[in-house]
Amino acid sequence: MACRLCEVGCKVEHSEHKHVIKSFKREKPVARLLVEESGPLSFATQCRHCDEPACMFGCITGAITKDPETGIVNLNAEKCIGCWTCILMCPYGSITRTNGARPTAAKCDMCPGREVPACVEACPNRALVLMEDEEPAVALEDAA
Amino acid sequence: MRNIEALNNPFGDAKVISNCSIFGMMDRTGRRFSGRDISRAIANMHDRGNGLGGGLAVYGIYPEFADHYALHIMFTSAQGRKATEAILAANFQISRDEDLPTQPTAEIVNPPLVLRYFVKPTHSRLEGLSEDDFVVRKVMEINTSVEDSFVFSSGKNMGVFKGVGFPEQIAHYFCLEDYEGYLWTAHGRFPTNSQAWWGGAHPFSLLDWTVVHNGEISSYGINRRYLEMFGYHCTMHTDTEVITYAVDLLMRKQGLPVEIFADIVSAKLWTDIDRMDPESRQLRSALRQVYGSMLLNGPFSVIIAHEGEMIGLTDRVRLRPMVAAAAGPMLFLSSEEAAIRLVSPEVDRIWVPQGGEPVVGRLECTSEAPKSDQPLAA
Amino acid sequence: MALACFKLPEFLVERDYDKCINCRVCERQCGWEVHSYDEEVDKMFADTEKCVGCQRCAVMCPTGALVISPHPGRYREHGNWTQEHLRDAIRQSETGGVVLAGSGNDKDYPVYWDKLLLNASQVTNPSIDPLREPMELRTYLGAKPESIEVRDGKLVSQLPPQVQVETPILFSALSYGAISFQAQEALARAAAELGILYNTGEGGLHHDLYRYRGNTIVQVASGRFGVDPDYLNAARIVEIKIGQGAKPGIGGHLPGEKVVGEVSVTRMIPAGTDAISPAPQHDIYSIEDLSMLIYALKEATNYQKPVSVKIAAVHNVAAIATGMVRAGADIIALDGFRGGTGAAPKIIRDNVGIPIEFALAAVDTRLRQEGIRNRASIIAGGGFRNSADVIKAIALGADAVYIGTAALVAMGCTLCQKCYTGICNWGITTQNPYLAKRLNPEIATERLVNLVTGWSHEIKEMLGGLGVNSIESLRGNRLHLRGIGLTHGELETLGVRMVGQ
Amino acid sequence: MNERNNGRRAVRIDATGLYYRDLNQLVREAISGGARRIELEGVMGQRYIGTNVYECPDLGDVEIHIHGVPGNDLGAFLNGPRIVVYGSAQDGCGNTMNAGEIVVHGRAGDIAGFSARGGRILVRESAGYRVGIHMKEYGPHKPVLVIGGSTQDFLGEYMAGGVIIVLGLGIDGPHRAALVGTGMHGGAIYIRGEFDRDRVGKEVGIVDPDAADMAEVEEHVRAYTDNFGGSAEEIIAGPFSKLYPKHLRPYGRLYAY
Repeated sequence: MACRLCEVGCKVEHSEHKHVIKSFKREKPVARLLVEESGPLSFATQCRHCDEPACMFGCITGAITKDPETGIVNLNAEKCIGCWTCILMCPYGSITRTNGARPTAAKCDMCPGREVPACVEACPNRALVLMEDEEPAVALEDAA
Repeated sequence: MRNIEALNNPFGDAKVISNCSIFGMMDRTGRRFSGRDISRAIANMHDRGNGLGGGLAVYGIYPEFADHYALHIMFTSAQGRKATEAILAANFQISRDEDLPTQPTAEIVNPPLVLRYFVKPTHSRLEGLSEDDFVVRKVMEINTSVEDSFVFSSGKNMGVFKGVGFPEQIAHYFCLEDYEGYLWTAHGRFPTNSQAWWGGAHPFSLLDWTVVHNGEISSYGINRRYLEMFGYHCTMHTDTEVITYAVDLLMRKQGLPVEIFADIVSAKLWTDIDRMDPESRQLRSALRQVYGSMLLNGPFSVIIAHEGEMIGLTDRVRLRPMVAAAAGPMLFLSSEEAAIRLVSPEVDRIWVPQGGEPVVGRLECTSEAPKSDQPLAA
Repeated sequence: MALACFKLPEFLVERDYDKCINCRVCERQCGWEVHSYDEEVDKMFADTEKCVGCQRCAVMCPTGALVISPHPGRYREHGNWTQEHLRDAIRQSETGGVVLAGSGNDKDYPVYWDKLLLNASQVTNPSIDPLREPMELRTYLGAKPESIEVRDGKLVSQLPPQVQVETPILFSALSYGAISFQAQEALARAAAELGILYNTGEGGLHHDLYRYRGNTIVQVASGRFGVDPDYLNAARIVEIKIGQGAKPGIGGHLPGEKVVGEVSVTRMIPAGTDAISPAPQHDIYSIEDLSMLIYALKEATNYQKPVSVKIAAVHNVAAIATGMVRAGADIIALDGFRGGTGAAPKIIRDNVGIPIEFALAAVDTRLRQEGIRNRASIIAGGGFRNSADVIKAIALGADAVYIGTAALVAMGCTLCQKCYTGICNWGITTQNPYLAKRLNPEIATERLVNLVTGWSHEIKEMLGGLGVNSIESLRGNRLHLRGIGLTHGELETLGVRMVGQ
Repeated sequence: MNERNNGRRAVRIDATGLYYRDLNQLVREAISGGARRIELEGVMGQRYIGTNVYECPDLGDVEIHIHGVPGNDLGAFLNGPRIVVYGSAQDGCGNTMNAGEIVVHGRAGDIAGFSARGGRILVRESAGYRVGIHMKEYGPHKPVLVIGGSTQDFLGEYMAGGVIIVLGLGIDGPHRAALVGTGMHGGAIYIRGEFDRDRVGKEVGIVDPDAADMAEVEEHVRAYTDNFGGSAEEIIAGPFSKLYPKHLRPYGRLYAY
């Protein structure tokens, strides 16, 4: 419904202060997902954690890796030099840049340490739902 | 009847609501015919009523007592009868009194005792009143102050027969196939309350004026208060009673013709009045200014009858049905066409009167065409 | 619009700028365009005049920076000319129109539910613990015969159609068009989950909702929108709507701007035209006409469905209701003057009709006096706020209750009363797809189910306290009620004794 | 009694003295049993004829011929069959009708075609009050009501769609109906002959029909003359007036928002 509370949640989660007011007032946090809108239609775009991540193949410093266990595509800001190749490569436009003196690329990291990502938790309308990709498919097959 | 209110309105409602089917038929040459056909006709509209009230009025049935007031009185106790008969004896010469003939059936439960008295006012008791007014006064007296007695018919050479049941059952109960009259009206009632009482059925009557009515008058409260200024006691809490008194006040007492009566109770719309020629406008405006409290506002269709005349009238925006038909000397008025066709398959003309415009049938006026019709091929 | 608008704002929007993070959520959530962001000064502003006090922004603000309160700026206080009287007169002076309002009568009339107290068992009979012992709320709606015939241990009589509900709480008529599809779908889904019924109102039945036919009451009202044989036969109950508590005696106009897309398809009228529901049903001008329509509907559904007749609670409701039963109604639905609406002339909403408590008591009493109470079920509606209202209604004589406003509240409604505008920040009374999508039917269903489940549980607790384990032992059992602070006349009409008696 | 009639199974039912519920049940059973032409004799006031058959198969082929005067709500909720009445129809004929045709060789009562959404009603003579009230149309559903004579007041009140054609045949002088089309917000009313334009609702505009309008009128006039006789050409010669709604939203400005 395009309230963009997911963006707010994401910004706070990925801020230094992790406090909704302090983070916004003291920092210029960046959301790792973006709500696209066209008329009444709206949806959040964020990293798909692709099986074959174009961003990872494009990254010249090896800052982007895919966790073989969880499948999550991570971006190591320490290694990122801000060449923006990943941004160009991503077919979903899901990578953004941070603000600050040394901007780096930033993307969805599925909020490590949280049970559900901050964006999902922030969504008041259950438009964002955390689903394990494979398990439901298996469950469906079982049911059938 | 002193306890009339408790009987007719056991729950103390502001108004007793009911709706209905109506039928009227008249031979304008005065030929008398039996109640068989009207009984069939009203029975054909069975579903418009619910068996909690039915009745008929018939004119020309007592030719041998044509100059007597025929009082039909129901009694629910012997004391009531005694008290009423004392009043009658003191005020009238009673030429004959007898039980109304009945043929009891299973459908008719708990009938009251019903007698008829052919009477003439005792002249020394009139005290300057006309005979009619004297009879009205005595009927009102019995109906409001004597226990367990109710006069439900008090005209000359006519009679009302009514009770709780479907109208065809009431007709059968009172052996109406054995009577002959030149004008019959009938009513099948659909009251909302079940504690129906015999006196609460239609037709309502005063002297030889009778009314059968389908509808509910939303202006009842002010109609009633207006009539009360003229000495009418609205004891029945029904809008039909109000219509009956309106007829009595405006047509009998004030002598207004039926067309004017119609223009009072089904008043013309102001937008129509504004477009009339000055003379008509002046008349119609005056009627509304003077008789505004007698506008019967809300759905109704009624058949009003008295000696020699049958009048059909609906409200000004025609919210209740009425079909009229003429077949030779016969004039029919009905809630539904089928009922007419049942008793008179062939008709010369059949039409639906315009709202607020009366259909009038008069004795010996066979050639007069009701003025409000829309001519239609039969 | 007149040159000058003399109206004071009704609500004050206060923003704590220390908390505001300029996330603009409020701006995006307000269909009234109250909030806006000014880039130049990097600040959110509020146009207080536009605020209707629906509290959507305050609820959605992630930092709690917003407080919406009644505006402290007031016309000079006047005992007779209240702020509302002044405001309405000013509105009308500027438009020459009829003042509209949504929701139910908000005036300070006495609420008789709050003057009735329930009984509980002590010592002489045991109360029952519904957590471990059986407690039955199941109710059957429909006409019951005087008696049944049993031969050789087998039922011989055929009962008139009966509709089972698992708890005596039904969702009252909320038409698609007045409310969004999402909202109606949620009602249908919740009804199916709860084993109860929802009511389509007079807006037709959307083809996607035919799957909930087992839980549907379809309405036949004066506009006959969407009424065809399929529609009638999709229902468990067919309801003839004569009147509505919020606006007795008048019809309704669904404004053309709400007749869009699927609403037009479902109502079966062209998009953009007003959907006019005339004040009366033009085939019912009297009681025998009502009977005619009741039996027309029975014919059209082959006598398989109970026919309900819904009326507004008005002065002579008892006599009318007996007439309705005699006319063949299997269910009498009574809607009190606090019943809600999407749009009603405010003057009618606030001044016409009577409270449901009296209407219900009068009708139940009268039907019993007439010996015909069995011939129809009674559903009462009109401003039920909690389970106590419900159980008191059942003790007064209702078989079940209709809840409308309470269901809307479950879905998010805050009674801002602007339903008639087509703008609803909660996505309920709107056809604007941008606004409507914010009502997620899945969430709304859960919330509805929660509400009715919670109420039902409370009813079971109260029944247990009364020492009965089945709802029918309370139905019409007014000895379990006592009145407090009521006049003798009120007690008599309600048919309850005074506390302490 | 069953018989074959033009390859269609015909059934004759004597309705004399039958209660409507029993009569309608017989009709339903006959149609379910495959009858395609039902002859009802001696009908006198029985209600709801044609209402309860909606589930029967192939209703579009079914014809119900009524001899006598059917009762109120003839063809209420009708959904396909053709009903022919050799007599008059009472009040509520075609109430909330959805599809099918009702042909009345006589007059029709009040509210004929009330809330109809489809189908066609042809009335040879005149009709009563509030005829065609709240007729509506949607998509392919477009109800048509043709009245041979005239009607009484409130013709086409609240009309939201469909077509009403009033032919003015056999009436003396102008049409008398007042308050025509009050609240009208859809559809069209064609009136042949003179009428008092001041008595038409304020929401209604009056124009001369154009060629497309007349083509539509002609189609239904021909249906009228096919059923009842008479010269279609003579009738079509008019003069016709077309009444149309000035606004889709007659009450859009009634309220103070």
